[in-house]
Amino acid sequence: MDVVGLTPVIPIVFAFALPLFSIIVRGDRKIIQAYALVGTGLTLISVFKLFQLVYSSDKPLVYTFGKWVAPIGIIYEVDRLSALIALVTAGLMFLIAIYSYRYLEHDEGLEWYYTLYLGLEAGLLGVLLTGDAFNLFVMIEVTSIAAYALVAFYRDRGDSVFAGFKYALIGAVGTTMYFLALGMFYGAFGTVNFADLSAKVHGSDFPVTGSPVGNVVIASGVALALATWAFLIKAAIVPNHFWLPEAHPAAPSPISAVLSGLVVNVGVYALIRFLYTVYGGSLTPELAHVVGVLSTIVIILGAISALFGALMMNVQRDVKRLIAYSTIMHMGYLFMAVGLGTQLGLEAALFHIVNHAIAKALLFLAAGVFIHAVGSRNVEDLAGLGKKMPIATFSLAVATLSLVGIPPFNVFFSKLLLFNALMEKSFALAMVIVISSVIALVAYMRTFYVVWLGKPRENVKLREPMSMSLICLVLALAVIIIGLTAPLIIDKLITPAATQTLDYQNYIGVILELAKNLR
Amino acid sequence: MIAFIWASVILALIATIMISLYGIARRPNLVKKLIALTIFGDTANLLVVLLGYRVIYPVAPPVLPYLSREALSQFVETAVDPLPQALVITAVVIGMAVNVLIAVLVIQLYRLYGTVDVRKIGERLPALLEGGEQ
Amino acid sequence: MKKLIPLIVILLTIFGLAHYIAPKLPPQTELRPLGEFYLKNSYFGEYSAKSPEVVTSILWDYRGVDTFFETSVFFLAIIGSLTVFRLNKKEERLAKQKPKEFTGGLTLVVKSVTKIIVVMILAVSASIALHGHLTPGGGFQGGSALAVAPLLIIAAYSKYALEEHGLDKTRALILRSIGLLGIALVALVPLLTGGFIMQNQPIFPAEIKGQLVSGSLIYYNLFEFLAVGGGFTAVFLLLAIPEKVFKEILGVGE
Amino acid sequence: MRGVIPTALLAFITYVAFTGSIRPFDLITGVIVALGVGLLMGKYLVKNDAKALNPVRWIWAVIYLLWYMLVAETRAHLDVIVRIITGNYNPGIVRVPVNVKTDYAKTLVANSITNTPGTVVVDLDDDYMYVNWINVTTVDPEVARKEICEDFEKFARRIFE
Repeated sequence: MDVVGLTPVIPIVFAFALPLFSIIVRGDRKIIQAYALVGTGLTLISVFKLFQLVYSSDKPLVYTFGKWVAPIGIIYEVDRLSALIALVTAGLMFLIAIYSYRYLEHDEGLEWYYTLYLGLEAGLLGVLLTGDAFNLFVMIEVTSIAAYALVAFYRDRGDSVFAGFKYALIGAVGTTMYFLALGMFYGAFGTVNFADLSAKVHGSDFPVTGSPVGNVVIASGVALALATWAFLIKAAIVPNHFWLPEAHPAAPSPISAVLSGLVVNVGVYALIRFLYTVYGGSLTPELAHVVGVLSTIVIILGAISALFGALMMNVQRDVKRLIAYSTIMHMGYLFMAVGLGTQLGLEAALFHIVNHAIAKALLFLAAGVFIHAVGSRNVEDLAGLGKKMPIATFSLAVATLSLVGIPPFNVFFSKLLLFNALMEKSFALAMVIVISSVIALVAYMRTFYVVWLGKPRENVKLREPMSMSLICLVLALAVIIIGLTAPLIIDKLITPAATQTLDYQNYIGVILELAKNLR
Repeated sequence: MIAFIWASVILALIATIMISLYGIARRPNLVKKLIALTIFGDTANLLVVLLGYRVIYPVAPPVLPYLSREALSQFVETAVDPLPQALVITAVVIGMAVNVLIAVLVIQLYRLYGTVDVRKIGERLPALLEGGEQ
Repeated sequence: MKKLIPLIVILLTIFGLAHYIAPKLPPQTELRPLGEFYLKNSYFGEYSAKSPEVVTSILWDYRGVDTFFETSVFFLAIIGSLTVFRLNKKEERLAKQKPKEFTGGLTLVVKSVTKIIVVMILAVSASIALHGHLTPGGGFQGGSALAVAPLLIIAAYSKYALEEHGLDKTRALILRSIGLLGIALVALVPLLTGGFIMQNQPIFPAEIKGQLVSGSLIYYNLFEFLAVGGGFTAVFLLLAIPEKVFKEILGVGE
Repeated sequence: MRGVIPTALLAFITYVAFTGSIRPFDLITGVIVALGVGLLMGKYLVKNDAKALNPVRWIWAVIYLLWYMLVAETRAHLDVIVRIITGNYNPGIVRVPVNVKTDYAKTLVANSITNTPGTVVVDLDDDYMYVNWINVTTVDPEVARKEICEDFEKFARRIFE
């Protein structure tokens, strides 16, 4: 059972010790790299164990920190949804740590990089595992602050520092909004625990905290609006998207992969927790109205983001900026699916989170190989490199084809699910997916055409950096394998997870069982 | 009267939040943006602390005055809610950490550009579309 | 006058709205049940953290994980600052060299008063941290007070004096890492005896020879004190490096 | 090990005074903290342990405190009040020699001068102080010294030298 509680603690303890360790080894890069691999590797093992445990049990796993059960203490409550995303997160973080070493060979400060990197991983895992709304706030901040600093990693480049500044400013506004929302929740419900909140929303009492103390409907409306705004900022949905196209390209490529593949998921995941676990199922008419309005807004903003991201992709000359706009597009898809509030919508969102994380990380990493080689992010500068780096080009091809939704690759299947889920709601929403995909395809093909068939500017001698390309190859194979076994994965992993998340009574019941002896 | 003062305080805090959001969005000076952000964070914290306050007299801080069971019931009757305070301490430290990082970034921007005016920095940002150096 | 009008409008709006909503506001005279639970149980009872300071017992015991990761947020912020201001070994040596125009800090009066004040600040900050489980205050507050001592020395004597006498950025970072590892260690010790992470009672003794130490709370406060003090000191030392040196390192001219 | 005990004593007194209680817990932690602070800071604060712990000097310090607060301060206040009312003043900066050797004595003299109304030390070098004086009667350094700081120096020498 300890593995549940230990999972985010492992990377953060590794991060705590790294400054001391790097002083002891006098900043030897190889040893620091090995240390980072041990840290992320141990975390991966722990998460894998957790994943097995969760999928072999019917109920969500609970870890009570300091033996205090909810609502008096903080608990980690892990269901299959969290565990699946956590597995993808830990796996990608491990692979990207291998990739980073070669990518940062010309830069100083590897020890700081890995300290922040491990902190980022701890934050991401904490967000996924926690069962407490305030702890979610803290973990989002752990994730964010590491991300802000990593965006500004190239500290002597003005655009990086400025992007980091902008990201930090907007991010801080967002998290403070969420903190205010938590204040509202505590004020009305007298608790900040997810299970407890959910029980009160659905009209039943909880040990210790009893029944709600304030006006539930007004508080829910204001708090949900504030929280959703915060999550929209974190996930870069359209009116709040403007930091992302600057921040994600400005970071080193491995960090861009982490940011675009994993960190943006924080917003989606948190919204799923609120809309499906706390405010899921049957509600009183007033609350149902509040949640209904909110869902509609989320769906509309998601649709706008998808179209906007796809259109903006076509006017970019910076490769990483293009990919960043694609992230906005995919976040739009996810919010559309999350807003639906149906089982199919949740399944589609979950499968798309997984697929998008892997494919987008692969795309950034593959693009990073080229950027590392020529030292420029401009598409034209990358012209003609494709033939010299076959593995990276193959990976780039797989990633782009997958992300636009070409059949044998993984994203096609999640897009299919998304399409079906949205068809239940309306045809127009479903068409958003198709149209934006087609627009994105044009943008990707233009890039790909230049990289593969364009004329090289100068005759640069390049060799493919093996450690980086091999990571890309591994991820490309993962994309293909997930694509080929998609029906099986949906059947075995996605559907059980979605079913479990929708069953909020089970989520409450596990905690209630533990808390029933409290006075 | 007390209810009126209470309502005024809360509304004033909400007004402060609005003004600080305006400051974050519209002020061209990066340092002023940071100041507006700290005001925003602190106002949010104050609002949450006020949630735990009790409009009674006398009102006590949440620290047991004597270690005896007899004092406990009297203490529970007068003490304010400790949980919002604990949450706010956490939020204060987090807010301070973020502010430290932002201040450091502003200093670095000033070193690189010699200005903290966002419009001038925007003009001088290396034009990425022209093929910025990696 | 131009600035006065918006102010008056805002004030009038506030008071007008306040008049309107005041009767509808629920009177806030009762505790929420969860808050009452903490007040009743923090020292007495079977769900006790053995500390009369309820806020500290929530911070480091009932909701300890929050505080653990809050410390990590602060840690990452400081590491982020170090990342942005990072120096390699050569630049570090450059930053430690006194510039030619350096004359040795403020006058004698300030220097000798600073010496005495620093001793008093160290004592006071330790008192704040060590009584965190009994009175308001604790590790973070004590650590912040602790960091004032090096800050004063930097102001009165210069950062070079601090570095010559052994407190440079590396040492401050070591102090910080030790503090954080101590916190992690105290959090993980209960696992050895079959408890939960961050468990306090009954694994740590609440009293040592009749003196109330509130189990793990005093250890957390002590380590947090070191960690925060070290972290702030590292940032202050970085900020005290003359701008000229940084501009040379970054290659941006005057 | 120079200066550990006097510094520890200062830290301990501060610790207990700040804590405001003398339960065994406070005393034990106080001793530990004081020893730590003493070991850390002692060698910078104190040059000579015997001098710092000499009770005669401490008695002189107490006498000085009483004399300063009751006599010197009152005298200076009255003087300034009279000058304010009558408008009889002639401000200026004069150079005054310092006749004490050690750093602490200089600090004490300078701070004493600054703290009494009518005189402010604006700068200090090895031999001279520069005093902003409300009524400059003389620019001769030796005479000015007699008027401004002779008493303070006498006590400072007894306490610190």
